[in-house]
Amino acid sequence: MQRYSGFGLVKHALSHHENWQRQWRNPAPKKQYDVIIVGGGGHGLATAYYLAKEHGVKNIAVLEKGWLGGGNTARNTTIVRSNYLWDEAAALYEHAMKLWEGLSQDINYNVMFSQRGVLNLGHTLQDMRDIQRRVNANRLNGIDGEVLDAKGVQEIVPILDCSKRARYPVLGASWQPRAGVARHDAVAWGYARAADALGVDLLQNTEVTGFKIRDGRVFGVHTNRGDIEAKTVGCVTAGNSGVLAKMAGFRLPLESHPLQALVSEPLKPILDTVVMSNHVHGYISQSDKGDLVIGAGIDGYNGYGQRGSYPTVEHTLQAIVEMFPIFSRVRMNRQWGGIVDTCPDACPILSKTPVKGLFFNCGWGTGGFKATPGSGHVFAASLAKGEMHPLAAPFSIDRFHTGALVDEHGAAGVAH
Amino acid sequence: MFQIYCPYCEELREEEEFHPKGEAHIARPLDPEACSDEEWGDYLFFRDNPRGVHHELWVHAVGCRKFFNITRHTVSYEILETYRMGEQPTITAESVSGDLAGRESAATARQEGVRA
Amino acid sequence: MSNVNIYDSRADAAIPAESPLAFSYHRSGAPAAGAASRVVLRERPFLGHLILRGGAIVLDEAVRDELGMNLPGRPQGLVLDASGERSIQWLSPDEWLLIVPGGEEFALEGRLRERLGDASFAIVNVSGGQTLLELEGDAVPELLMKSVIYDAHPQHFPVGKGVTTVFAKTTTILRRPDESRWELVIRRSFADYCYRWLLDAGEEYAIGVVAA
Amino acid sequence: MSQPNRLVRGGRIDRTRTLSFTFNGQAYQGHAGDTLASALLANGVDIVNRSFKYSRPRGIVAAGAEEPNAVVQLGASEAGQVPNVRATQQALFDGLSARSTNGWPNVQRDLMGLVGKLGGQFMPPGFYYKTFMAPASLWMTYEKYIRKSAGLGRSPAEADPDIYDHLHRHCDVLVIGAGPAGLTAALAAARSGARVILCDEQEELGGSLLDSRELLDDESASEWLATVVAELSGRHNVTLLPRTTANGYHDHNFVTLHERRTEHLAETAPLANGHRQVRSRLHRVRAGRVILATGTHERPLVYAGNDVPGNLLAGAVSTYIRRYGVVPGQKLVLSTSNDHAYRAALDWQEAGREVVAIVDAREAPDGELVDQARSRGIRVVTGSAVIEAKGEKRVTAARIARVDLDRFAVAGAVEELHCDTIASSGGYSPVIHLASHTGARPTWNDEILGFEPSLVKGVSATGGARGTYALPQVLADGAETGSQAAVACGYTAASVELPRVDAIREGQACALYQVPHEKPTLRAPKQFVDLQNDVTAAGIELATREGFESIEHVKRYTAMGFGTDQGKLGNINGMAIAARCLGRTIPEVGTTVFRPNYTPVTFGAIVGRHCGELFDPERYTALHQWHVEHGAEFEDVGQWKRPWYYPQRVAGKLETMHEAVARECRAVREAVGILDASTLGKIDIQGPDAREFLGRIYTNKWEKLAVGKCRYGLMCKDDGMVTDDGVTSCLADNHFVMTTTTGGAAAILEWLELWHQTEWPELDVTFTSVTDHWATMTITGPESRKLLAELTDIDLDRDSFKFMDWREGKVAGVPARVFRISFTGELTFEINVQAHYAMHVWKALFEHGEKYGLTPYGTETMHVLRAEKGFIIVGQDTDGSVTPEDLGMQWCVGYDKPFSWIGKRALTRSDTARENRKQLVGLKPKDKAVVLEEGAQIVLDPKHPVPVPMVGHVTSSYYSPTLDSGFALAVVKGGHQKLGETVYLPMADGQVHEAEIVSPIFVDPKGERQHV
Repeated sequence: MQRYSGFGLVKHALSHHENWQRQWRNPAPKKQYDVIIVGGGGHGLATAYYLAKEHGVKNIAVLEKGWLGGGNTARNTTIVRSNYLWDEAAALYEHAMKLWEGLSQDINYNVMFSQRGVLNLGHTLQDMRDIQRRVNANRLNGIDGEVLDAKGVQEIVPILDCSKRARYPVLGASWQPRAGVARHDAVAWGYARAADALGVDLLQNTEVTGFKIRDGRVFGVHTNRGDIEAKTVGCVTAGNSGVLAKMAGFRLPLESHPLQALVSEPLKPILDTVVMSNHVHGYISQSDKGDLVIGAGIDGYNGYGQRGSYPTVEHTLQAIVEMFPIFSRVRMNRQWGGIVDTCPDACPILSKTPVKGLFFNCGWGTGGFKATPGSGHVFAASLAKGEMHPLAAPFSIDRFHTGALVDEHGAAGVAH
Repeated sequence: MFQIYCPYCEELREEEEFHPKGEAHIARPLDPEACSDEEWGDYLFFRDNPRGVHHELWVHAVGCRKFFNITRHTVSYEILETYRMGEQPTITAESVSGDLAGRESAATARQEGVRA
Repeated sequence: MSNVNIYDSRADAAIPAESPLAFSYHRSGAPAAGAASRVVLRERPFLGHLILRGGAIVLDEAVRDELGMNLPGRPQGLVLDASGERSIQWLSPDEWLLIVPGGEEFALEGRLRERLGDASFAIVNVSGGQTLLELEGDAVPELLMKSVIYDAHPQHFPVGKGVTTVFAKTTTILRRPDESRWELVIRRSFADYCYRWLLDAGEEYAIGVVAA
Repeated sequence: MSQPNRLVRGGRIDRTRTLSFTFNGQAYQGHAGDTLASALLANGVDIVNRSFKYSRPRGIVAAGAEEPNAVVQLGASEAGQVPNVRATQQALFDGLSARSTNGWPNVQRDLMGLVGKLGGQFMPPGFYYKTFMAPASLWMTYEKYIRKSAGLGRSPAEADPDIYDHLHRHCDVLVIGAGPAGLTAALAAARSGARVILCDEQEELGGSLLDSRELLDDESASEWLATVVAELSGRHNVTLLPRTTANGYHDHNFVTLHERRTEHLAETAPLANGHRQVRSRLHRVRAGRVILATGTHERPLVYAGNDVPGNLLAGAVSTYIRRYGVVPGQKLVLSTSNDHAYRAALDWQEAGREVVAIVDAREAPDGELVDQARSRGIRVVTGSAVIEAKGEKRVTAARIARVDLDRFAVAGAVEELHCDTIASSGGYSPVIHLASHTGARPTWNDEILGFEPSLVKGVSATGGARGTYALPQVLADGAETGSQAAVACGYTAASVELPRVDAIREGQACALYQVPHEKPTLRAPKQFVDLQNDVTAAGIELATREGFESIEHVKRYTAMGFGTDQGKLGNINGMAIAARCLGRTIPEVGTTVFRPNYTPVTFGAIVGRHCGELFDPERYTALHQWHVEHGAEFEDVGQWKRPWYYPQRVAGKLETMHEAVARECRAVREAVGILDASTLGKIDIQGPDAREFLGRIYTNKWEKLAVGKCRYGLMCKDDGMVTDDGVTSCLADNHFVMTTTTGGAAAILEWLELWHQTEWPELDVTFTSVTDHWATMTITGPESRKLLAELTDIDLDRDSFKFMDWREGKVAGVPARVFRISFTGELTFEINVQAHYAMHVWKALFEHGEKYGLTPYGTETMHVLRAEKGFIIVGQDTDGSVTPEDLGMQWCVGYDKPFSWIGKRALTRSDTARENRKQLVGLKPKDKAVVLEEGAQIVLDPKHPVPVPMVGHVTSSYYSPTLDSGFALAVVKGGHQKLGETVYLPMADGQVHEAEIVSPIFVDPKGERQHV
């Protein structure tokens, strides 16, 4: 792998950029791999990378039906944080956070991880109770965070309307300084390049059309480019998990919903942190390019159309202008939608399945992007060992039968 | 944004008057005590979640307050029919597999379009 | 249906009653209607509002006998009696809204109950929980376009129609009792919000209010 | 002041109205009818901005929505600032003030330009992914500088003084675009009687007719246009919306139209007839049929130096001359791949300026316009193209050469033509944005060299939007499409007589996107594809070399198409370049799908009236005015405003919440307090099966509840988790009234309907909300009976009106239902009256209550009092993961009810039946002065290293004036078995509180006080 550096850039510039190498190969599929990862998004590519790097698995393929990083990796609002309420979720997200903190250097690709801090606003007394509960839990779990009152919030975000005039005045917030945003596409590309350099075959335009299963054990997949064999198959296909599960003959406890986002036109720097409000329902940050990146709520119906309903966007902008009245004359440039696989407890599924050798990593709902490195890391370990990694174990499908849900929206209501 | 034919109001109404309530035809087991934990979990949480023709329960919340069913394509979002509680759909994934298969694959193909 | 509690919750006329908009008049005032007013809003408070539940066939005869009106059997139907003071509106296949002059509702409920006997039905008095606003003026259709998501174009919304729909961020029952008049039935706790909305949205039409 | 480029006559501007404006602080003049862009060009302003990445000087390129460069900051006042206004779409008004968004110290002499010039080579696409990684700690610093140099305009720093609104429109036929096709479409539909909306983004209707050369019925196009517009505006069934952009096409023919109502008048909306008017309005249209008559966008050619000011689209040149009477230069070179663009040269010459040459990439162009040009003596160079524009701040020359399009190479000697303007045209792209907003994938058509829309149900395209370009056909196509749409909506087709138009014969265009240069693309001077994002042909080539083969990867890696113009000019050229680099055809590389919005929309317009005090309804009880007048602080509970506490002025000082609550609590425990409980949800339940239904929906038993009695009930979801609670009373054998939590009222009514309608329709029962009908006043405390007795005819004797009974009677002369239930543990009467009379009763209670010390209390005191009794608040002491058993409320669970009620089965699942679940307990702080923090986590070993195992948390915590101590409710793992044990609560400030696990009932554990 050609190493990237400022010095290298200068060298390439002097040769008119004619000597840059491909960031990844475009190989033909082999007949057989040790492990197949279905899904070439951030999570799938991270899984492949860590499998190759940390578990010495050399013969890996990532099967992507479209283009790498073209699903939710390309469509989210790029927020990274780990201040989850329950021990199990907090441990998983904090694991991811620690990996984020060295990720650019690890994969030699600047993912522009910007630890500019995330505020989760509270507007009601119950919001504040929930915030205190969560921050107290975070602290005892070793996750940074503090509870701010309205004055403290105002100091961090002077342009936020913290007055009592607001319909739902800001009473305070939780503040996680290590949280922030990252450049979403770069995460997929960086992992892809790093995985490719370790020999992983990244097979784009390769769609899985079925599983080869015998005696309850998987031994390969059917694809539009022919059959490919492997004794271990990991599915990391947000937005398609239910479809793949059906191919393998079982159902999942999840539904796929549209989740919308939008951006403003680029503006000069005006907002230096991420601000999220669950109560009035909007969250916002400013990208390095200057766009205000705004996340909307989930539409209540199932939808694979990568678009949702317009009122959802309207409600979100109402919330944004309620919080930031100065943005009223700013203009919305573009909106889009992703497909989020949501579980009843707003927590993911990292699990074995009724089919031996077939593993699923799905159901991240609105929390997928921020977990990318952690998800890939523990899923890789699980695939390598055939047993779920301890951080992944609480997220088994079984919990929907035993009742051991990890209810992240029940109390925290901040599963974004 | 959808425009939904309410089978009770007998006219097309705006989506904002309705609430989606998940997959249709999830019947509560008649004898819950006879269910295993697995069966009960399946009833509570496990869903078909199809990419394609889907039967779902909606309520005309700001309107006649009646629950009813919609058969809708989850990629094109086309509403194929709406029908009252207690009725069965006349259009299903199987019944339209020929007719819709083309439409669905076209719809699936759309996913890979370039986004401006 | 027997074995229910029916109760006249209306007090003697001597007891002061407050309309759901009392606080709103106090706080937001009531701009006077003038020659330039293209919308005039008038509250008709303290009417008798009854919710009637049951099968259409069962209820139709009773309603006709007691009120001299046909029960509107078709969706979105609204029927008024000759005086225009009493109305009955389809809300759902088994639910109607009866509005009568204030004070008539208890006796009417009693007569209907008696006539319906053991049939399957229900009547609920909701008079204290809602109020009726009348809108008149040439800009009413446009004001409605700003406020409700339902198509209130006269071509689509003829006289004799009524719907439950979204009004701004709450709900309303919108009715068209005659050519010149529109009615909104709104819930008490949302009344102030609706009032403020109408004044704000109606400002460009110089909306005037005839306070109750 | 002179406008050097303004023609003496011609155009649709009003020369009698001169308007003054400033740009970058310099004063200029223009005329009514100008856009800011046409006025700037009239004044000879070449540089309007600096580019985003390389800080290169940029001028106006286009005349409409596709303009990438002339993006300015508008506004003289702070509150009137509007970032990123496209000068080509901003009507000029007197006093307009605009600035460039980039350039330091100014756009003319920009220092960053030097950086761009010297450093441009070091900023290939994706350079930031490859750099700024070491040391890791410095990234936040690098980022600060990157952010500073990015962005276009700036946000206002003050709140918006303007207002906005929405109109919910419905129509049969929505026609988008009022050019020739849209006009005849609207006319045909309107004459059939259909309800028609015709909108157009420009200041006036007409589209291409506004600068057309063609004669219609032997008259200028504007005559015909005026006639048609007059007919349309005279029809009742037609709504005409100029200055209105269709921005988003959504499912089932829902279209958002953004109407700019005052942006052409002033930067903030002026008053109209003394009333505020909205600055802009969003029309939310539901249409039976949608007709896209959105026309085309011209594609510029991609050649070296094509971004230097003075490079314009050929069509824009015509528009500025014919519509605005502005010639944007002196000497023109036209580079084209088609006949249509020849109009620019003809117009230029007719304006009295010099056409240096027309450079046509085709070997043998032969259309009528080509002949005209030649016959007028214009030099036409064939088989050639402009390969490079020279100049820095303005074009000084065009380098032209023969080009071999098959081999993508310059095939002959280069000639340098002196000129100050280069117009280019690489063909036309149908404007298909709206058609693809719901995911439909456009298809490439080799004949028109463009993407055609694929249309979903209910949508049609007409005219240029579907690749029909010749005016006679466009007019006919529009009329036919309009007629069909009306017929589809149930109307009868009406006839539309079309004007006679002499068709201009045009020859076949050739496919030309990037023009070859003598040097290979990576070494040639920059050839811009996306001007706003500084994306070059070399950048695209580099991306493909680096393995970005999907067009989506190319776009994301180079940022092509991600600007505020959304790639209207550049996307197809970029695709063509990627295709060439990859050795594929355009359709093989992919397609182009757009997202809303077509052009950016003000947040304010999308928000409409739903902001400020109308952001969300405030729900009030019938007693709200009293609360306001008595100084209540309010708590938001759902949408309700509930009195939180009533601070009194004591010795000239307003009480703190702590003081007020202590006083209110004492009043209840020692005398009598009153609470406005009207917000509790109330559901009237009637029917012979009402009792059966209650038994299925509640956890406890209902079959024996007698008339006149009340009972507390707990509701679960079918996963066994508590979801609501409240008291339900038996009014008659077939008649109950249920109360729900304040926040849960609507959801619980829907929940009851859900079960009734979907699972148990055979049960004869109905549910009706009576929340608003009844006002509820709770008087509670030892003196409450005495107080009530003064006002009621109800027998309040403790033996005839027992705890958990209800009675009917008059209170203060008003018919009332009085419930003897208690949420405080004290003797309590909940008085329910029809809400119209609530104020009367409430005031009467105060008239009589003063002597008993009647004290109004709010939700905070209510919380303290109920917590002292161990009564839960669903949503505070529960969180969706708590069962009735976890709450220790087995007394409220009917294990042996015959029907397996909602939630029962789930209780025996292995995890739900597990011991050591988190269970509700009381916590007594060891230090009674301590009020534990709500949300504090509970641990057994505070010295345990991080992560510290947590066993539960505090759900409710208050100071109790009765106990003179802090106390709390909490959930603790296995708590029911741990009474008496000590737990620890480590806090953020390092303190560790100690507390003892106790029963959650702190006051009157035997419940005697409520029975008195």
